[in-house]
Amino acid sequence: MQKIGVFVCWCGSNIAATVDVKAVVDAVSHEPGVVYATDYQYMCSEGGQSQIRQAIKDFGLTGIVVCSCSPRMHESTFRKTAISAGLNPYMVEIANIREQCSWIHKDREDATEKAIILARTAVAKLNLNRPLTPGESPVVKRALVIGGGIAGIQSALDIAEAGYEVDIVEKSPTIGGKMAQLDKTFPTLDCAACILTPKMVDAASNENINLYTYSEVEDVSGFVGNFTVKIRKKARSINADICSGCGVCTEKCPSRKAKDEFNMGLSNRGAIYIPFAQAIPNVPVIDREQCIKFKTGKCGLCEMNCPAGAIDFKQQDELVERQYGAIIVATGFKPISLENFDEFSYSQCPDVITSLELERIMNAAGPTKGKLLRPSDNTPPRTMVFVQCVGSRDTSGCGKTYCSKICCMYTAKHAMLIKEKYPDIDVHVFYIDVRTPGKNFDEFYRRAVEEYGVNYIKGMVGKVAERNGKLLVQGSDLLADDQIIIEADMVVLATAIEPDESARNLATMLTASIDTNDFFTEAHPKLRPVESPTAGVYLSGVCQGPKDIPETVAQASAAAAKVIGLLAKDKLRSNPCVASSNEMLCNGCSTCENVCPYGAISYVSKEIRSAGKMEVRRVAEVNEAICQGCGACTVVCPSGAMDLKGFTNKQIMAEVDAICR
Amino acid sequence: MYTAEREMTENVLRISNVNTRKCMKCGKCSGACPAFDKMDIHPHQFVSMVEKGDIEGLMNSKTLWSCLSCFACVERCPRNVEPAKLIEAVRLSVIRKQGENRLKADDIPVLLDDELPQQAIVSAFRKFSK
Amino acid sequence: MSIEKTEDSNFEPLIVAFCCNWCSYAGADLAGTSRLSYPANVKIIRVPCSCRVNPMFILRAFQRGADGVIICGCHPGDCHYSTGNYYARRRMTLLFSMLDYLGIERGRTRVEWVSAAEGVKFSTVMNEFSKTIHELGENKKLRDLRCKEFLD
Amino acid sequence: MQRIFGLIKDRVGALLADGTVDRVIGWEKGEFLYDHTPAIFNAEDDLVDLVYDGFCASNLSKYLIDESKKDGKILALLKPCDTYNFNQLIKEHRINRDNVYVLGIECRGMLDIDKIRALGIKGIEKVEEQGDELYIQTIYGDKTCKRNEVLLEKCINCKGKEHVAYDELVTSGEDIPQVESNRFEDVEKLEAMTSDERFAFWRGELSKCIRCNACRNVCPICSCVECVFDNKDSVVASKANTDEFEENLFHIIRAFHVAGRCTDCGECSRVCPQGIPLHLLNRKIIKDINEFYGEYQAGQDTNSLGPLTDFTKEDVEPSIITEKGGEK
Repeated sequence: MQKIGVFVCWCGSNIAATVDVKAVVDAVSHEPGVVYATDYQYMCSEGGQSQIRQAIKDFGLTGIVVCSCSPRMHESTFRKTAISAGLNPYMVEIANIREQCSWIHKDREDATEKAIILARTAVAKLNLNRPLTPGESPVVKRALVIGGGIAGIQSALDIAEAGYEVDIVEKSPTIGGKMAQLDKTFPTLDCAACILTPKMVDAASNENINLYTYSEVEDVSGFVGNFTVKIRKKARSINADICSGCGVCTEKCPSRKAKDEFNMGLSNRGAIYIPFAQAIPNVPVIDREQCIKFKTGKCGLCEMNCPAGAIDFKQQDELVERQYGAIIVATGFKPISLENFDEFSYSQCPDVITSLELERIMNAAGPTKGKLLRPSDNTPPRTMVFVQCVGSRDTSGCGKTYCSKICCMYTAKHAMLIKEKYPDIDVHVFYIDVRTPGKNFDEFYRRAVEEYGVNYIKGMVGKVAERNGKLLVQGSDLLADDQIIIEADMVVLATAIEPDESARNLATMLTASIDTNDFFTEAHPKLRPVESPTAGVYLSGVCQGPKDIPETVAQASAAAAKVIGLLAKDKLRSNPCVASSNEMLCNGCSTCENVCPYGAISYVSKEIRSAGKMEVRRVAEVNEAICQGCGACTVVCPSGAMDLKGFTNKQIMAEVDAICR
Repeated sequence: MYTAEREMTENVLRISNVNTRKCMKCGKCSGACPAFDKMDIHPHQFVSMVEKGDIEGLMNSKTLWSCLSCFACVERCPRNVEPAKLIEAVRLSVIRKQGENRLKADDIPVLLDDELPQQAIVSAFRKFSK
Repeated sequence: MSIEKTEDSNFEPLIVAFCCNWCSYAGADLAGTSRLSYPANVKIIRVPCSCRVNPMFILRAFQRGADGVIICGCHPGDCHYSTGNYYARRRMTLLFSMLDYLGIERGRTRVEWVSAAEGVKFSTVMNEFSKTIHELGENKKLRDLRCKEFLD
Repeated sequence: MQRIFGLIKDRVGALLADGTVDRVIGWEKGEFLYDHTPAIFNAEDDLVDLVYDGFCASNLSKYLIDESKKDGKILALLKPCDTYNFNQLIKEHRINRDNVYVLGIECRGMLDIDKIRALGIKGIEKVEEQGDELYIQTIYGDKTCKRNEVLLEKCINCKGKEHVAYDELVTSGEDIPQVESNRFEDVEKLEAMTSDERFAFWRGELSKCIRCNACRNVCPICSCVECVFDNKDSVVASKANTDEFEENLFHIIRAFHVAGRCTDCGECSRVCPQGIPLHLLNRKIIKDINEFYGEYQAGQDTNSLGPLTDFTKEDVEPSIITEKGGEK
């Protein structure tokens, strides 16, 4: 039989005002198992806690019941008190006689009687408590970063800096992500490549970082501290070790029809190509749909001309399986498709382009070698119109309901760069609101207006139509309460951004929660923005929500700090109130396995002695590190073999009996 | 206090089933409106006027009858505000005040002329048949 | 039984509430901190998730003298364990249908989804439920379903 | 029934002889002509005791749980309704599939001896089955009756003549008329009653229970390694009749343990010595599952998720019961 001490708190007057504390102490002292009962003004105070410690020593208590405020307030406090007095922290039960009794019942007699019943229930439960020790699971000292953009690279660099091994998995042939496609970056107008490529080179040369480019995550299993991930290294058809990156093959390749994804389809590329000059790793890849050798078996010019003989048409995909302690999602974003926005006739007129396409046109390594030319006839434009919020802040279902956050700034950047290089071009910007909420952001936008004379029009474009080579942009000018038509040479749409298409099934693989816009949901929007509710999964960059490069880098380092904090531990303590199966009663029927949301239950065949002889039986086994203790399995188990520590069937039945006695 | 104006606004909102508060004042409706120049009050102003309760102003405006009911503003509005329906509702309020002056179906052929686009005929019929 | 159960109006129903730790228990706490009142005869048992409530607990409560049992959980979709309340929803629907089939008054059992922010809803639900049980009177049927005599 | 029995006997004999199976589970004569009991035949010449006629209602799939654990292959004679239980037990990994050779045997519907007696036919010595006619020799002379008049409750509501699991089928080729019936008729009748009438009905029925556990011991699904009612430190069990809980609510708890897994094979009602219509409890849950979550027949396949271990985001709310209206 247990030796239980009951400590009833006054909580100043919060409890004592409507509950006769002395009566509770008196009533509960007759309960079976109770050897000591007392009350005190503030149980959670130092004085109260020392009283508990003293009582544990004096009476050799095996368990304590504290009748006080909600366990969600001070359960951890009283568990620490128990530990300091040498008592197992899970031999502590709390009776909530404040939020669920004294504060809601005005009648003193009712409140006291209910407090007695609640105290009796807690004692009944404690009688059946058993000491529990939190389980421990090892931590694999390696992190995985999914996505090789600036977010992934920054996180990887920080983790490698702390001395831990990091793998970056990037699905395109090179790391660098969207930032590599940009020309200049706001608000400082420094060139994207200049600040990105050094970090890419660091990532490639850092001995703690392994790059898996042209690879995708295929399967994730396991749990925090011990993830098992299968990575598919897609076949480049080039032996990366021998290839020197000279690029001769890319020039010799006859198949020129493929659209260059890096240049947003504004120029073509060969079937064998290196995405851009500073690509890391600087190894080409063969696009098997375009390659004549793969389609018809003829050609093979690249193989003939390759000085190093690195071309290998027989190369197959490779499946790699590795263990990780933590996973950072850095899958980034892409502009939305504009098929629902025919009013801008994006697909009909080549001169109506998205901002990312404009980045490539203005980029020195871009299709026009940096000269601002109209894609239709390669002539310099005289008038340009920028349209903001295309597809953003749209609840009509065609676009996205949220504000994409970065368009106002990059449009101001574009306008300023164009006016600086070609002062005689008229630049108009149709805007709803200009949102510049950052350090030096608004000053940057005002420079575009005041120094460079960009014409900002408060209003929206209703229609863009092509008439004899010119684009007629019809829009409203709300301040002038007028409808204006601008004859433009080029129209740039500030398109909304959405998460990368790989986000949805990656979330299911990681059992990480994801919202209706496919952004990963953070554990807490304000207090835990870089963690996913799924333990061990961290979020870095736009996969968690629209953000610009400064914020992405900040979040990348934050996620890295969290991962370093996790990898620094050798062991992870897990919640001890988890399910456990009694192998003598288990039918091995897999019903519990079907309802477990975390896949924590697996089946093994075990030698069991039953009815005098040894018998091999299929029994359930709970992985205590993954199980979160929800209890779904305990109810579907007909024989009661599966039970939940801390909330066992007998404990809850005892509570029900104590209440209904 | 519950003035007649308040009641009329309630009426317009009920008939049109439009929630004027959803409008974010982007002006795309005015940008897309083909009859913009013939209007004294422009589409983006319908919504704010109804919001303010100034139905009177809309009733006496030229816009009420120059709106083609082509629904371009409804099609292009990013917030599903449907400004054209407000015009229809205000038209109803006007017609209900004036009493009966229906246009019979068989009166129409004589009023037609060939250049009128199909859409204009439909919206004319709807306008005058109320 | 501590207090004598009498037939007339001052009958005090005994209600057992199973509240899930993450949402409805927190909702109950919020009702407390906002000093909203509901009858004292509602006693709350904390369970990790609404899917932890085994029909046996509910039948035990009724058989041991409870007059009403209410199960509170997170709103479907918000469950801390992602799918717990979906299973609970199915199981409770079948259980309530079975109890009704056996002739137990339909109002005696109830499921309510209460989030951690819905203190007001928690107290209104408890007040409503307590009133319904008060109207239904004392639970005799489930106490003696198999015994021959009937506690008239 | 004679023709099919002959075919079965030959086929079983052949399979035993050529070693595909080591032993056979079937039925042998019981003490009376109507209570054939399951039996295991290890050699060909034991087959002389094998019988198969209108009184082999018992469901052999339950025995396969233990039998399939032993080494060697066992041939099981399974009627169509038994194969549903067989599938359900395969799904729950209780039967080792490769140790069982399922011989699906044709079934015209099994007879209920009480119904025969209720027709006033006493002193039965022999029953001859010719298609739909029964020629019964009694000490008071020969009597005849229609087969469909004396079918077991579970055969009136037969779930269909196709086997859902078999390695080989033995059929006589005759077409067997499918008895038209509304399986949920009795459940609907009960549902139509007022709650007090229903309570009186169930109190009357369940208080007849003498806790002989026949229903639990015959139910193929209710076959836990150690049943919660036998396990002394489970929350429920109490051998001595000290605690009303177990007494009152044994049936509801058992109904819930098999909910979503019960194939409605009707054995529990057939074997109940007190004649309690226990199948009406399970059938009510099946009717609810069909109504709320879509048609589901346990044992139809061996991989689908049972209704209580599955969910959809759009399931009905439990309040659908409490607001069903009608008398409280």
